[in-house]
Amino acid sequence: MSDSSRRLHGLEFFLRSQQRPDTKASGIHARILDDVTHVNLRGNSNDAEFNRGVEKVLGQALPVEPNTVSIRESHIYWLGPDEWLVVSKAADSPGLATRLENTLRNIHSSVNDISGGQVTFTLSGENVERVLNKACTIDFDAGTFKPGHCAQSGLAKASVLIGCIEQSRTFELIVRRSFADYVARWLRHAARHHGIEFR
Amino acid sequence: MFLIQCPWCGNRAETEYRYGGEAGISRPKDPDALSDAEWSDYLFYRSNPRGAHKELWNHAQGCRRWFEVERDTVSYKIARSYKLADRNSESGS
Amino acid sequence: MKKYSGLSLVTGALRHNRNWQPAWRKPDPKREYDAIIVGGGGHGLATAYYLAKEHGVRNVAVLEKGWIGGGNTGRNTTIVRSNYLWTEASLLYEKSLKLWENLSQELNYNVMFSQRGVYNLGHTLQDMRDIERRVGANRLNGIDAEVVNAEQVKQAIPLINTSPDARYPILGASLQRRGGVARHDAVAWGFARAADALGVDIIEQCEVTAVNRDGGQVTGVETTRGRIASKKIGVVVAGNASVLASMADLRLPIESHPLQAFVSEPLKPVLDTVVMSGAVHGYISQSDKGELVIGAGIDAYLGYGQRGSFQTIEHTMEAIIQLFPMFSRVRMLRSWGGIVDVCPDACPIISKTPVQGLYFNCGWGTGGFKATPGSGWVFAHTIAQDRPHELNAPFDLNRFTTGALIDEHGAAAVAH
Amino acid sequence: MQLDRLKTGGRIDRTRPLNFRFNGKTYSGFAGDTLASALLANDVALVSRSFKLHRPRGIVGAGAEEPNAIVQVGTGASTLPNMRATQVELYDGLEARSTKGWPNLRFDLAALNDRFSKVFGAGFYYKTFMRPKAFWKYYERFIRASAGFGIAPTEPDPDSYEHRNAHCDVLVAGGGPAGLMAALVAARSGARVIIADEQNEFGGSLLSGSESIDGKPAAEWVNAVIAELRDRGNVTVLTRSTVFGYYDHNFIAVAEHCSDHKGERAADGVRERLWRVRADQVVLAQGAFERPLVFCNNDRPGVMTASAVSTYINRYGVCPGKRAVVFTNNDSAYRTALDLNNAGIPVVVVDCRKSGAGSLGATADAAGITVLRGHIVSDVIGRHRVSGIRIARWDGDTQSTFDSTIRIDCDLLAMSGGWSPAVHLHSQSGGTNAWDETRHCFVPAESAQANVSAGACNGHWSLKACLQDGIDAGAEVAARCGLRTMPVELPVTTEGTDNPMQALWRVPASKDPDRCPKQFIDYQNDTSVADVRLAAREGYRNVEHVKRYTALGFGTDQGKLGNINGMAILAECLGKTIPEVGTTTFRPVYTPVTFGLGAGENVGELFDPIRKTAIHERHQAAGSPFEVVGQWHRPWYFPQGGEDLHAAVARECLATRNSVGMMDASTLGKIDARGPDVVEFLERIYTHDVGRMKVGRCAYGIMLREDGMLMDDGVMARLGEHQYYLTTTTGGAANVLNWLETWLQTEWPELKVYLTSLTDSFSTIAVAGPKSRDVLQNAGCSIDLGKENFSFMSVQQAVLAGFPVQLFRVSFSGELAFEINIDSAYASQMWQILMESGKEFDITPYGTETMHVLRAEKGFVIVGQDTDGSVTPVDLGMNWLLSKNKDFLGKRSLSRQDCVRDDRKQLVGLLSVDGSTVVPEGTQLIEDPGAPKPVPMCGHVTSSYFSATLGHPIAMALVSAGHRRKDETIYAYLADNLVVPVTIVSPVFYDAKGARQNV
Repeated sequence: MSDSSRRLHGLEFFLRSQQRPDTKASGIHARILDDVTHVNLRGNSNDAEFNRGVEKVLGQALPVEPNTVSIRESHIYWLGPDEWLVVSKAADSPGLATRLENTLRNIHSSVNDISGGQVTFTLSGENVERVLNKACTIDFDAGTFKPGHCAQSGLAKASVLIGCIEQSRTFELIVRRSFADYVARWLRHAARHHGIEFR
Repeated sequence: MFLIQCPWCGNRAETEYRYGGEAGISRPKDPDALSDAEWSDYLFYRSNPRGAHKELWNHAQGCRRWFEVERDTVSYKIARSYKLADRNSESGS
Repeated sequence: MKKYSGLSLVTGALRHNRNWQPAWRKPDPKREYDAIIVGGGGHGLATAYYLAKEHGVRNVAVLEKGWIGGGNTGRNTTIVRSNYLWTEASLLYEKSLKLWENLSQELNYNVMFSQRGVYNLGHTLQDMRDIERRVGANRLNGIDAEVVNAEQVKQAIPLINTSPDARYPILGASLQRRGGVARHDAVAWGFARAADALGVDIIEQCEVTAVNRDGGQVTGVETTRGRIASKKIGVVVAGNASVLASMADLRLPIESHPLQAFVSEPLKPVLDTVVMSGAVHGYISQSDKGELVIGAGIDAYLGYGQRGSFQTIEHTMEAIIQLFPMFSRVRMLRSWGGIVDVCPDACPIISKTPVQGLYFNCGWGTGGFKATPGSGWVFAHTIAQDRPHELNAPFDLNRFTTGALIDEHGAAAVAH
Repeated sequence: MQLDRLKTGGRIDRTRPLNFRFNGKTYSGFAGDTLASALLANDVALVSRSFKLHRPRGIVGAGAEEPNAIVQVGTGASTLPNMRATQVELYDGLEARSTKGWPNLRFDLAALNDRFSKVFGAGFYYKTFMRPKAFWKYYERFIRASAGFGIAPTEPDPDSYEHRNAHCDVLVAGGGPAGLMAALVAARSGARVIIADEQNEFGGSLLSGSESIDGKPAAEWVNAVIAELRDRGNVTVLTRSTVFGYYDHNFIAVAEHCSDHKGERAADGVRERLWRVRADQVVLAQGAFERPLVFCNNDRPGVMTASAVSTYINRYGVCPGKRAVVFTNNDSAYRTALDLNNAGIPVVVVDCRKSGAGSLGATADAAGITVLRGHIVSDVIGRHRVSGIRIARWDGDTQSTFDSTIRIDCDLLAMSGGWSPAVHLHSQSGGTNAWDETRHCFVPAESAQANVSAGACNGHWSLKACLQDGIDAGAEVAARCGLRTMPVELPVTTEGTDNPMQALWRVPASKDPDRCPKQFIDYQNDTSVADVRLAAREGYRNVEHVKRYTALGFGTDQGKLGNINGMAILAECLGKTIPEVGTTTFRPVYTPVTFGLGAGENVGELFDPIRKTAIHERHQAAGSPFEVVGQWHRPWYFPQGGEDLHAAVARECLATRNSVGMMDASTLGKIDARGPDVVEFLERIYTHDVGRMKVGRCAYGIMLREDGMLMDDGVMARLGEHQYYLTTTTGGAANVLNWLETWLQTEWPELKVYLTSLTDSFSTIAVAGPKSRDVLQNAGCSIDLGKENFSFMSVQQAVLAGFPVQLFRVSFSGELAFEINIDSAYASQMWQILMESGKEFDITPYGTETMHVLRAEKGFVIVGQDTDGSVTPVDLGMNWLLSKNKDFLGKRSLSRQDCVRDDRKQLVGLLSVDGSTVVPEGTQLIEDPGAPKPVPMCGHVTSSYFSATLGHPIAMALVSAGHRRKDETIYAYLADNLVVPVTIVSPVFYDAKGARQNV
């Protein structure tokens, strides 16, 4: 049952079905990440105890500035005044939610491992902003949307979370699992003139 | 397409928001104490003004917070938007 | 009233068209009237006409703040049908449809009522359940209606996309053959001309600024053209209903929203009927001038601006292309917006009010045009008799207190 | 042979000849031509017929204002209706034709209409076609057939469109002298600038003239400016891009035409791109439109606006005639006279002003051009082409008539009635306009949004003034953006002095306006002075009434050419001033845009997302058709062999009842609710006593809207003292979460509760049937599934087949059943494992249809199918769910007068008396089949199936007072007036005791 114990992001079929693009024309590289842990965290960031607890487990502080993502071992996205998304690829990340929950047991907070419910793309290539701006109203101007910047918005007809995670204009695009197939198809279509390759 | 300022996320396009109707319609504390007429006033009747209007918007595709907006229903100009917590203060922008 | 006819056109031509009389006079307001209708849209003018014709109340003034027919009457997509779900609604709209069928002759003004049929498409199993339910109700109410399948839809509308692979495939539709479209401006002008001929004063550029009361009884209105007295005032001002209500210290269960529409450039005939789809949110017909007339969705926010947001137009274009992929290359010529007065149950209020002598006719939302003659007919009865006709009795304000709503949109499909 | 092509000049590329066809005939032009300029070069004067009277028409203008040259371009799927020849760039092989005129353009039978034009006056159709009533549909068929211009394609659009959202500090609409200057100033100040121009190259009016800037030809200056703008990193330069819409909060829509100039189809890339721009500031610089003069037969082919003539000469190297007359009431047309003269065309100027022109007048005299001052053109001779005109001396009295006229032979008449700023976008944005008495035009007054008008579009005619206005506008908007503006100096131009224009709205004729030959105001719709006068005579006096009654300005040019003349002439015959009459509304769009542009890429499969469960691919592989439920695709049934829906469903039902079935229930909404106040919170939302639930227990719960109507239902589980797991209907998931959040945030912020959606994170597999327990055991389950340890309506954590899962012992089928909630990342594997573990019991996957039948046999409702927005829980017989001990949302409404009526429609079961008819869902129910119409209805069928388990049809219905009418017979009204009797029974058809699920 080794194979069937692998985590599936749901786009395996989509990846198999894509015809190989001639890579020279691939202006955009889209990677669909495997085995990423997503933890949805809610709590009161004015509560020092809560912050301490979180920092103890995550090793990094929660971003309290809207539209920002703290990029360290984990990517911690600000989702709202009392809500964060922790995205981690660390080996021990599957236990993250439990560790957080145990630490925050006596504090009014909410921890949910939603890894199975989200799909993470990384998008890179010089035309990424252009493609995103076809169907997203966020201003991705390099001057304003720098690494550490993120935004929740709409991409075409799906709700998405987009973060700039590297100087090299690399973006993390996070969507709900049931919309991932749609978003992947949209990307494939919208970026066709730039050439897009999914991995 | 409106440009609405979310008190947390800043200026965003209207398409990110959900309109929530007239602000300040609070649920009666003791519904059973109300007559059918009073209850229906809470349920259905709205001021629907031509001009200045305080209304609720929710940043549905963003931080999912509800907040209040003062908007002119004719010019559609937005005077200010603010957190529900700041309802009675003059803060917000 | 000089009769219109083919012959009158010829004699007119021989006289270089100098013999034509004004379709309606431009009188100055009198001091007092037996009844005042506030609002010179189709509904208001129809009300005045039927007051004079059916109830002999001829000392009537219609007060219009701008130009008659300039509100939603001149801004809608002119669809006329009566295939509503609930009996209360369908009987009211059917009364209207019956009046439409003789309106040109009755008014001696060609309102170009064109019964080219109305298709309401079904895209999901629940849509089809609702269609089955609505059509059955219509037939039992003596209203023509049928359920048709996708093939029949394709036959009637060759260009429509009935592919099963469509994002929202067409499973079938309801069809009302007696439904259709009309020339919206002509409806206002026709009623104005006919009402004027019966003695009704149509007073344009006359905005009501206050409603005068003596205790619980209305006594008249203040206007930009002076004070006008009357013991009966019928208010039928669509999107501005709440504004007028507040002048009489009344509140209404109504919200005013922008509703947009647009037309394409004129094309040779490509669409012979009216197509409506709830699931993909679009409705479309082709006018006699050749323009595709398309209704967009309602904007969510309150709006008196007679304009809406562009993304609403975009969504409608997507919907139209879903149904008619070839219209992708057709161009939008003009778009505009109206102010629709929306009730919680998507049904109108045609009612007396707590103020004696003050009557309101509003809340037609997106569906008012089709009701124009019927609305005027029952409202005239309500004003003249000081009690509602049985057709509009269910549309009393009181229903919001008792809870006896006639929930047209509540009855619409909900995905499960 | 391009007869009218000048030997030299123009911005066309004479080294690149292009062939094209018009009305079946082949012609040639050059790269850089428009279809219009190429047709004129080939001496094609007659290009179309008018809408109503079918009068022969030629090209009048040179741009967006063109009302006559409306042609069909391209063929087959890529054909384009209603294209303005003046805006169609020529490409090799272009195929165009006029769509008016039968049997052909030159001999058009419908031209008879013109003979009877007085019968077909304004609004004639309102006055006739009424009798006999039945004939209207025939009249109308004829009217429709003769209406319309273009022909819509009949095949799907082969091209694609896209959107681009953009943000900038300054958007400049229009790339003429003013726009370029504004953009330059703003750009140098460091602003993010987007400059868009509808033409294929920048320069605007400069492209049509022969002015020089800084001592060099204007074109060189334009190139220099564009070069600098392109070099700067902060400027987006867009050609062939029309700013067509100005919406609220400075949202601007721009249509970029990417491929129409290259060929019929967008070979690669997209055909059009919609720029959705959010601009901090906007500079409006779209220039002005020259007005025609309104004289008799002013619509004859060969009558053009003066600026158009200059454009064809200077930009395209084409002269539209051999002998020309220029008729004007202002100075600008003298430039056209000089252009004609320089091109070697004999020209006479007819100027209505006794004084004639200023310095340009002197120049004309010096050039030896005959200028007839104080004269007017009274009539035009020639039908398919101007052959001459009649002129008369005029003393300035607009009401005068005369008969002594002189004939001048000519084949080209260039006219200028003055200029109208293109205030369209300014007006769209909510700005007001003011009538300028000296310039005789509407100019922008108050702005309603953050914009500035500049140049001709702000009422400035001279090049110098436009450049200066552009500089000022650029500085103004840069400053508003908080930028320090860099000084830009005014380029050097040569300026003369102009004499004031003389207002001449309707040119006097030999007869009075009602009897003289037609004087056209709106060419396309054949609206003449007589029509406007008729409208006014009949009481259609408001400018909007006149517009709608005469169709003035309703053409595809939206009145760009004729509207101001029309309003002025209306003012004249009403004895009002023009500002009193006012303008009609300037509606979006500035020029027409395709539906495809608006839809962009949201077409086909991308029209709306298809939401898929984690197990979707397996269902697809199993050959299941999908049911569309909201955005979700759910497996409908799993046909085997050639099974149809009914066969498959019957098999699936029996398998589940007798052994075990399995379904993908992942689309159910799932919400984690926790916090110290979660019980209090849920008590207010749900109708039952939530707090009484023990940890580890499940309960069925419903929530109501505040009006008391059922909103949603689902199973909730209490996972901890302060933690609940809520499930919702598939369609309700988003609404419910939003509903809960709304109450928490807006009404009860004091409650400490956090909500998190888990809908996508966990997938749900329902295993139902007597053998379901065995299947789970086979798969290897970490907990004892026996009744004692794991009783009905309870929840437990477990490890199933090695995967952590949450096991619910709930049942929507009435059988022993388990709902397995598993991390979606493993759901697909789990499905496969269960299929294998269930093999020995012949485990049967089933879809939504079987699920519906199984639950109907048990009388379970489906919100949205058995209910609509008008059903209370009492109607459904759910009183047992309504707590007496607390308030909850909607409770108060249930005691309203109408909600306590005892004849409300209530949920019941139905059995068809014949035991065989499956009554269609939605069928209406009646008491008396014999009743006359309107027949009173007592309810309708909400669910109806053939129950394979029971061997007969079953149905659920909402029936008036149904709860107290058990065993009564009513009638189902089928299509074709067929009526079948049905008996009212309990909605629970199977295992009423509920024994089977509780084992």
